[in-house]
Amino acid sequence: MIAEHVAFGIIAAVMVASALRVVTARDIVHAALYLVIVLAGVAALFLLVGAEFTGITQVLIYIGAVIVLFLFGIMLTRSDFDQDGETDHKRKLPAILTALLLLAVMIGALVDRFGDDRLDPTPQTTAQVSDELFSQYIVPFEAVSVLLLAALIGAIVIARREQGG
Amino acid sequence: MLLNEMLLLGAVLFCIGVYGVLARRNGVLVLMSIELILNAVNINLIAFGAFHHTVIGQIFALFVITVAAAEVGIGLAIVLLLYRNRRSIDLEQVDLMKG
Amino acid sequence: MLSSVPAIAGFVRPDIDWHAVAPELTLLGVGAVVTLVDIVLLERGRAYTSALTGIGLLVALIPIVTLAADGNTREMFGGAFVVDDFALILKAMFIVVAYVVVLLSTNYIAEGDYWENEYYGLLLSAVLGMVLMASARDLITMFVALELLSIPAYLLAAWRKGDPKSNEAGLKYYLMGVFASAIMLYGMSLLFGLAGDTRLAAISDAVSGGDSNPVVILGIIFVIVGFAFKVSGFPFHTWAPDTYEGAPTPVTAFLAVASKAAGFVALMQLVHAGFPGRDDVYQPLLWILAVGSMTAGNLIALRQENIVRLMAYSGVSQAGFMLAPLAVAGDIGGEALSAVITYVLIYAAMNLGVFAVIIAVARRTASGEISSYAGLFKYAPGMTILMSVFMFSLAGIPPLGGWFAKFAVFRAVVEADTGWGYSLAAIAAVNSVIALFYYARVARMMWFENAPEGADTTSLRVPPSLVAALGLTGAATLLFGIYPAVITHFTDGTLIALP
Amino acid sequence: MLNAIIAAEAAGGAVAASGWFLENAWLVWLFPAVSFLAILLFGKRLPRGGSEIGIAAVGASLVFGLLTAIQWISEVEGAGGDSAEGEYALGKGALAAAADGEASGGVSALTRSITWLTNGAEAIGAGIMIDGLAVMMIFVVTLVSLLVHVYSTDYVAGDRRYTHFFAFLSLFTASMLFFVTASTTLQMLVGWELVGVCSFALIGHWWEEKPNSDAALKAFLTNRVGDMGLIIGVSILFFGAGTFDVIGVNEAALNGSMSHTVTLAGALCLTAAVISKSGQFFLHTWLPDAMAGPTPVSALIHAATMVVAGVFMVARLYGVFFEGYTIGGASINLLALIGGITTLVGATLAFVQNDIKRVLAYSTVSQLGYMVLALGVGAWTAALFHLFTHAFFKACLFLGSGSVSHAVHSFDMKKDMGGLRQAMPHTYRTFMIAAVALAGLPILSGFWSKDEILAGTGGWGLFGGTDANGAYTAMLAMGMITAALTGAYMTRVVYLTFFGEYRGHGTPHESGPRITVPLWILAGLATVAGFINFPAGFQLVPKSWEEKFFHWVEPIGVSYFPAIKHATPSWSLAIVSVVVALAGIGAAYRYYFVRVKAVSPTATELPDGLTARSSLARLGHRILVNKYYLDWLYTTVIVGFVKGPLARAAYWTNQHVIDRVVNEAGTRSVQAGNIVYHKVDQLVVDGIVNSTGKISDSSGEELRRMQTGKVQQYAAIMFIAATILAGIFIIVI
Amino acid sequence: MGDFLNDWGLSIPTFLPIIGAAVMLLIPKDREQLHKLIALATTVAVAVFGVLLLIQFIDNDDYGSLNFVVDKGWIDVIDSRYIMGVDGISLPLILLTMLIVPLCVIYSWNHFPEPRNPKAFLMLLLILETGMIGTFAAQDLILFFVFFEVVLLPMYFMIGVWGGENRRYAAIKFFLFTLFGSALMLVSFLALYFLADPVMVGGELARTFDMRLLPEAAAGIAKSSQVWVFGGMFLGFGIKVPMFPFHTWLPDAHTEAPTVGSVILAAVLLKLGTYGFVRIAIPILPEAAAEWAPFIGLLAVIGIIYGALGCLAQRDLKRLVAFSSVAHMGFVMLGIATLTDFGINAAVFGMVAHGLITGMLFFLAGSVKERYHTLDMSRLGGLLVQAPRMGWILGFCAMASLGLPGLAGFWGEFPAILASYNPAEVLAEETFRSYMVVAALGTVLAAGYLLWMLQKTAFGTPREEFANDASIRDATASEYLAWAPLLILILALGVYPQLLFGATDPAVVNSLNDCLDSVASGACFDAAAGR
Repeated sequence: MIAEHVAFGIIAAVMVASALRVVTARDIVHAALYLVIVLAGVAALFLLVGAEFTGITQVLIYIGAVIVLFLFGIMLTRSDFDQDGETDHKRKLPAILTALLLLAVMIGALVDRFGDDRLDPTPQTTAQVSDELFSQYIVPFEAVSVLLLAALIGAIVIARREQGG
Repeated sequence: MLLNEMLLLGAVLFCIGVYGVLARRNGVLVLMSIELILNAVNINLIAFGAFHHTVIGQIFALFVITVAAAEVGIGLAIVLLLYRNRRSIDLEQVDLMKG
Repeated sequence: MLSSVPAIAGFVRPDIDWHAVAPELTLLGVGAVVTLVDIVLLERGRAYTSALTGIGLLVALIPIVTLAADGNTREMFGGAFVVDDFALILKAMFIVVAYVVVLLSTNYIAEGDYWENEYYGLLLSAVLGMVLMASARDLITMFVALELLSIPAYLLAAWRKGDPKSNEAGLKYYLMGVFASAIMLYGMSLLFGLAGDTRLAAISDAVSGGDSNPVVILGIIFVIVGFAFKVSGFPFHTWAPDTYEGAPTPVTAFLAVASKAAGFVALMQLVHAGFPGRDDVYQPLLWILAVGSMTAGNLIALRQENIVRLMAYSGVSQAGFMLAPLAVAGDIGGEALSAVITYVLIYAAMNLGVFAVIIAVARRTASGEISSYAGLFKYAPGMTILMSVFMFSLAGIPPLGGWFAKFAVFRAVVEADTGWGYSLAAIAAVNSVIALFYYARVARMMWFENAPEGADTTSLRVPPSLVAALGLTGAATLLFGIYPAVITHFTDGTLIALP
Repeated sequence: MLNAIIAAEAAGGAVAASGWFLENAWLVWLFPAVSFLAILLFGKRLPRGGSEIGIAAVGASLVFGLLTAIQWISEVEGAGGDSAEGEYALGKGALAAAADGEASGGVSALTRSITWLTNGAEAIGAGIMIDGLAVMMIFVVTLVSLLVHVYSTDYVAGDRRYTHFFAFLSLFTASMLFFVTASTTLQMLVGWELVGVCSFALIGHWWEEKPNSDAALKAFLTNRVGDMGLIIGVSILFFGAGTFDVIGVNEAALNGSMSHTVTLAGALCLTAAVISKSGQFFLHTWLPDAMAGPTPVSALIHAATMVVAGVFMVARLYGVFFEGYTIGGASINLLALIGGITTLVGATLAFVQNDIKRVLAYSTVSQLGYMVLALGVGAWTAALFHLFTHAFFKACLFLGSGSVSHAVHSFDMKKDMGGLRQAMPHTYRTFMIAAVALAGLPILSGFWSKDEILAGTGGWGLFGGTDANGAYTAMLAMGMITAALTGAYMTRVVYLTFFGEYRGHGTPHESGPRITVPLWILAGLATVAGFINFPAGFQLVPKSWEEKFFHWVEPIGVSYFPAIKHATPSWSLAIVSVVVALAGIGAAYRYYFVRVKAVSPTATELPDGLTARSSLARLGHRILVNKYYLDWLYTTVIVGFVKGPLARAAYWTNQHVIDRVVNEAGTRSVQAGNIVYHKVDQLVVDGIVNSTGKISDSSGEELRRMQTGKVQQYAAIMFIAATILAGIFIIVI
Repeated sequence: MGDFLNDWGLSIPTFLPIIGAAVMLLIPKDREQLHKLIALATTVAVAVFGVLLLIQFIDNDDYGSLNFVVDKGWIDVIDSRYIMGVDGISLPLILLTMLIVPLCVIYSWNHFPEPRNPKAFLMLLLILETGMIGTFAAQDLILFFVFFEVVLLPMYFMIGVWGGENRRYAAIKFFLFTLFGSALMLVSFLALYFLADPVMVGGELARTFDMRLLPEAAAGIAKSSQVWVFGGMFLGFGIKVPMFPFHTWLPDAHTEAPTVGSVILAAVLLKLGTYGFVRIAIPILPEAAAEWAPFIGLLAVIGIIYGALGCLAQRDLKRLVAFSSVAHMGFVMLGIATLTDFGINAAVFGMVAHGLITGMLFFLAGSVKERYHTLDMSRLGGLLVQAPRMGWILGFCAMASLGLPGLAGFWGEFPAILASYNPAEVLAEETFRSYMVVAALGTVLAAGYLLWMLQKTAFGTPREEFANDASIRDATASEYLAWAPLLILILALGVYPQLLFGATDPAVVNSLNDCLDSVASGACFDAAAGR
């Protein structure tokens, strides 16, 4: 039990620190790399509480695909002009205040309700997940496949250069 | 392990993400911040799934991950489009239309 | 093999009612065909895609009609997917709206220099998302449906790739949309956390504690905020004017009508199936949103110079009206649904009509400025009359359809017989007057002013698909106003009651 | 509609009158009404421009009226007239029986009505009420109207609106007849206003000049003020009595079913109407201005008929006034007081006018005051008798003045007249007769009626003259003074017009027969009209000739008329009043015919110095030097003072105070209108509306600023809003 | 014939104009003569129908209750039905509408205001007619509301397109004001619907918008609620009337509207508001009416004086006539506020009379404007010299307008004043008697401004600028044709008011009696009580 807490503590601390760097780093590539750490932390947490399949998927999709996408994006949009440009707004106070206020509301609500409820870290098998996914959630599953296709096609159309001119 | 540990971490990540989308000017960085937010949600979902001992949390999280991926994809496509037209992805300058 | 036995045993083949999902499947098929045609015929497909999409949409109406004729409420997956009258009328509406949008798009897309065959495919997938939304009674399905209708819409908004405004429209819509879904998702995660299930019925049981539970409130508010974005309710409307202005006009019409309607569908389901026990939370919230939307939308609309932006703010204001019955939904039950659906249906007709005129006129003036409508009566009287009909219908002047929409709303809020209800009615009444001011301003331009010097005032030629769209919407607007029973027949509060 | 005729009910125990002409008396106003339309429609195409239609119609009405009168008289004479007459002949306590509330065989009015409107499921009728009063009025109106019609064919010949003129004469006649035959107060209201409109139209006949239209407006508006009283009064009486019927209203007032307060309120409101319509003090100023109209109009409307509408109304609703003011309670009542003041004021003002018509106008005011005074003291018959005689001599005077002005093209006595005696013999003679009648010298008509009024005041305790409805000595004094003043100002007029030497331009000629014949007819009537009502106990004529007018006109022994007492005539009073009148004449005669003439035949006043020097310092000297002590007394004190300072002061007050008030009321209203419109309406009321629009507009602009176009600000709004909403809800709920 | 009229007698004339307009829509714009003919034929046909209705009505001889009742389903889900019917109160107003519109067509025959376009103009006129007739015939609140609003648009366009200098402002002001009122009115209707007891409709208990049933059904509403509901209606109807202080749209709308627009506005549209009070607000909510009546009466007399003072400040002839409407409608409202049969009869008479008279005055103003190209009274003068017949007609109308007995105007004013001497029992006599005095003062002011107007325009000699203007001619044939019926009616109603009172009185008495039956508490009114 203690081990879990310790593990969680370490992971959480790393994640928060990295997340803060993601939103503060001057270099975009650095930010992307910090993001990797956060995402990896999330995956670790998933494993920690027994969500194996999701944890793996997290690694595959996020670190395997999304981050790569980001890096492509960063490279494609990097320009001389942007190099000198600011990555952040000059006035951050509104953003900080908003985030803190939101945090206060959330924490207040969560602490009030879930006090010291405990998790059940019993692992859930991939089979259980797939059983549920392909029965109860078959419709959204199919829909999401359409969504992915549409997003794929759409993204291509949008991102490709004007055909023919 | 306490449910709240996870939830509070989720909340903190969410808020960091919110800060990110508000404070960053670079389009790609904003997209990254969004990922923080969505991951915060996923942490919540997984935590609740574990709390209730149901796979639905996982399934929900899977959908979110999938959709998030799609969103990042088209988000980047739009940012690219923007870049192609303006040679910049500074969101601050995107204000042709207002009022 | 052995280890997989319990897993196999745990898998129960879902009992799928194929008739119930026939509309979705049809749309899926149509989408596939359109995509295939695009892939196979490439440039030659230009001539067919639009017609094919249109026909496909009409075909998708067939299963809806058969389902309606059948009359049974069909539930699947433990109530996560429901096909009832509520769902059917909305599905039908989405499809018809999409059909009109196709009519609007035909020339616009074909004649523009941004022709892409994928346009129709994306449109269809968005429609699929909407149609799915109408049946969704489960957070996951709702989320997916929402994304399915949103993601193609983000792309469509940016469809005019060479136009910075269109880029900007897409970007803003996309970013705001993602932020909103993020907030909504967070809310959903909390609700799921409370219920341990994603079905609305289960959530209803979990949240109806009656005690003041901050997490419940947070969850409900965040979820509603997410959809309030979709319906462009104040103060989550900010994307709408910019997106509407920049997006290709048919897409704007689609966003302003179908996308908004989908948001309302979700709100109705949430309010009625999800949180019926928590009207202490959602009623004041929706009251604030309703009042804020109708007032702010109207006031800002007063200052608009661009017709599309005007329509955007008008849409914000109209959203306020549509939210109003939901703000008293706890007191009046199914009547609120009836009012909202009535409003949405009529709104769809008249708003599409406006966009049809905007498209038709823009073909001549190539401008979205309201001042470019000056003297329209002189050279395009028919268009002027239609535009006036739509505008005054939006303002709620009998006997045009809009009056009955407004009437339904008033009726609902008054029926509540509460202070909240009456105050809402009074505010709505005042707002309907303010709204008239800017609607009438457009009419004034067309009727009272003279065309600017040197403007081309030969009579306006309108392509047949637009004429069809105009005829359809115009006739519907008039019919709904003169004989509202054609709508109320479908939107009767007793028929469409959600659990 | 015919079947809607409601049979008349006999009032009280009296015998109801009947007879074809009586029952169909509505025809008398129908003829001229039709004539009005006919003239409007066809007048211009007829050879005489429509005047023939008017004359024919009014002639028919006159004939009809005469027949009605004959029928009425025969009714009265036939039904219990004998017994009543016998009693009256005794001359005193005549109406003891009636006073006891016993209906002793009087003849009650004939009424016929149709349903005019239904309101509140109640039928409100309209119809005719024919009795002696109505018959008398019909006669007066139709006769004077006919003469004026004839006169006008010459007088306004060649006028560009000749046809219209006759049309309105017809309309006026119809309206007036409608008014006098009305059976309900509502009808009276209608007739009342209609005559007002005709008066407006005819005063403004020459509307090209602004003064004329101003005068017309003033007349109408002043009357309208009074009409306000009439409208309210009629309303009060309607709810008090539950009916509009004249008979019903009177009965309710008399039998006490209408409370005294209500009756008094009604009477007060109606008095306001009388004040304006009959030119009583302080709303009399419109009447002299109304002389802007053509002279025949003045004669018909502003002397003989319309202006007596107020007098007629009081007479008609005498029950209300009698009870309301408790006439006969011997205390001075409003009606008598107003009449008294008016008669003095009018007579005084008549002195300082140079316009012959204005003299006559003020004279009319004065004489109307007489009538009102008479009604106020309960001398009902006397008032109407004076109305009757006054109609003739005053019409004659007006027409005479018209004839003069026709010849000299002016109304200014001082500038353009003088010495017309020879040039216009007929006019001169008729004018003289009428003037003497007005002055009240025996045996002309004015004498009889004026005398009866003076007797009716009951203020003359000497040798009879008592037994009236109380002793109104003050009223008697006023009447006496007026008698003197009347004689004086008429002498002045006669001198300035007909004596001395002609001061105008050109050579005046006598008018044609269409003018002179009516003049002679009227002069004749002015002479003999008084004979119709020899006082009781007059001795000089057969008894059956006495008090015919009273007998025919005054309703006796009917439930709708109060039991009034009748004064005993007094020889001594008659003699004194004649002496007073003669004194007035004599004084003026000395002044004008002797002293002014002595200055120069063309002089119109004594040179300024003479009166200016009449100061106290020279008093003794003058008495010594001037042997004409009486002359001085007359000319300087009476004529000089009255004509000079007093009349001038009165005139100044009249023009600068009363008239100013009337005019100011108009201008102030316009000013108030301007303030209300420009300041209140446009600035405040409309301003609020417009500024609401502006506020919406500018708040829209403020909100629009929120829309910066920067997507991250949008996002901030969204997140902040969501957070704050959630926060507030968590705290509140 | 009788059966046919009973079934279709109201629906056909109501919708015939719309059909006419639809036909015109299909005909090209440049065939002006044809358009005029169609419009004329349609409106005349409607008028003929009106005559048939009148004949049948007289034959039925049942003025007190609804004739020609049609009751069909319309919007079942809200229990709103297509119920039409006419009684003695609405009949005169319907006939007035049917009369005025063809006259307007005739009047416009040769003078369409700029920018001409007879097609659109006449179509709007026809749509207006449908709305107006429908409003007076509707016996269902929602149907009433719809027709009530139908008139807005055509009038808006009529003012906005064919109006004067400041037409845009005037048009939108007219529209916004009316809409504001009607929106709140609709809320009131709905509140009434929900608060009133369900009634038996077709054998089952249901809520209803049926005006015939509501007086009874609404009796159970708590007084405090009634007062609020009445308040909404008060705004809706009061703005339309218009009562002070909601009148500001009226002078602007009238001044800027084309002649025909002003005529219709004055003759019919203003009546929609007062009709609403008489037909809906008072019979259905008598208790609330009693609470509101002193206030309404106060506003009415303020309106009378205020309107008159406004008139005195005008330089523009048309604006003067417009302000006079405020005063006249004040009399109508005063009559209504007394809550007596007398007062309400007077009000109905006043409506018709005002319609005829003010309609005529606007016609005249239009013709003056056409001839002199100005309505500034300081520049006019001598109309009687240049166009004597027109001048006389103007005089006639001015007289009628100032309430001269013997002409129609009187019967609206006098009984209203009369009734306020003795208002319904529940109302304070002193209050209304003081109103009475003020109202009577209003008659004096009315005479003042009308005669002053007459003096400025008709009397005197023409100004130099117009003295030799050959285009200033006397009334033309089409003008005569359009005016004659109005003038005759003004006279006829004035001379024999029973023509109108005979029809309205039974209906008024009935509607007041009904509410007497329904309100046992004695809150209802008995005019006869004082007598």
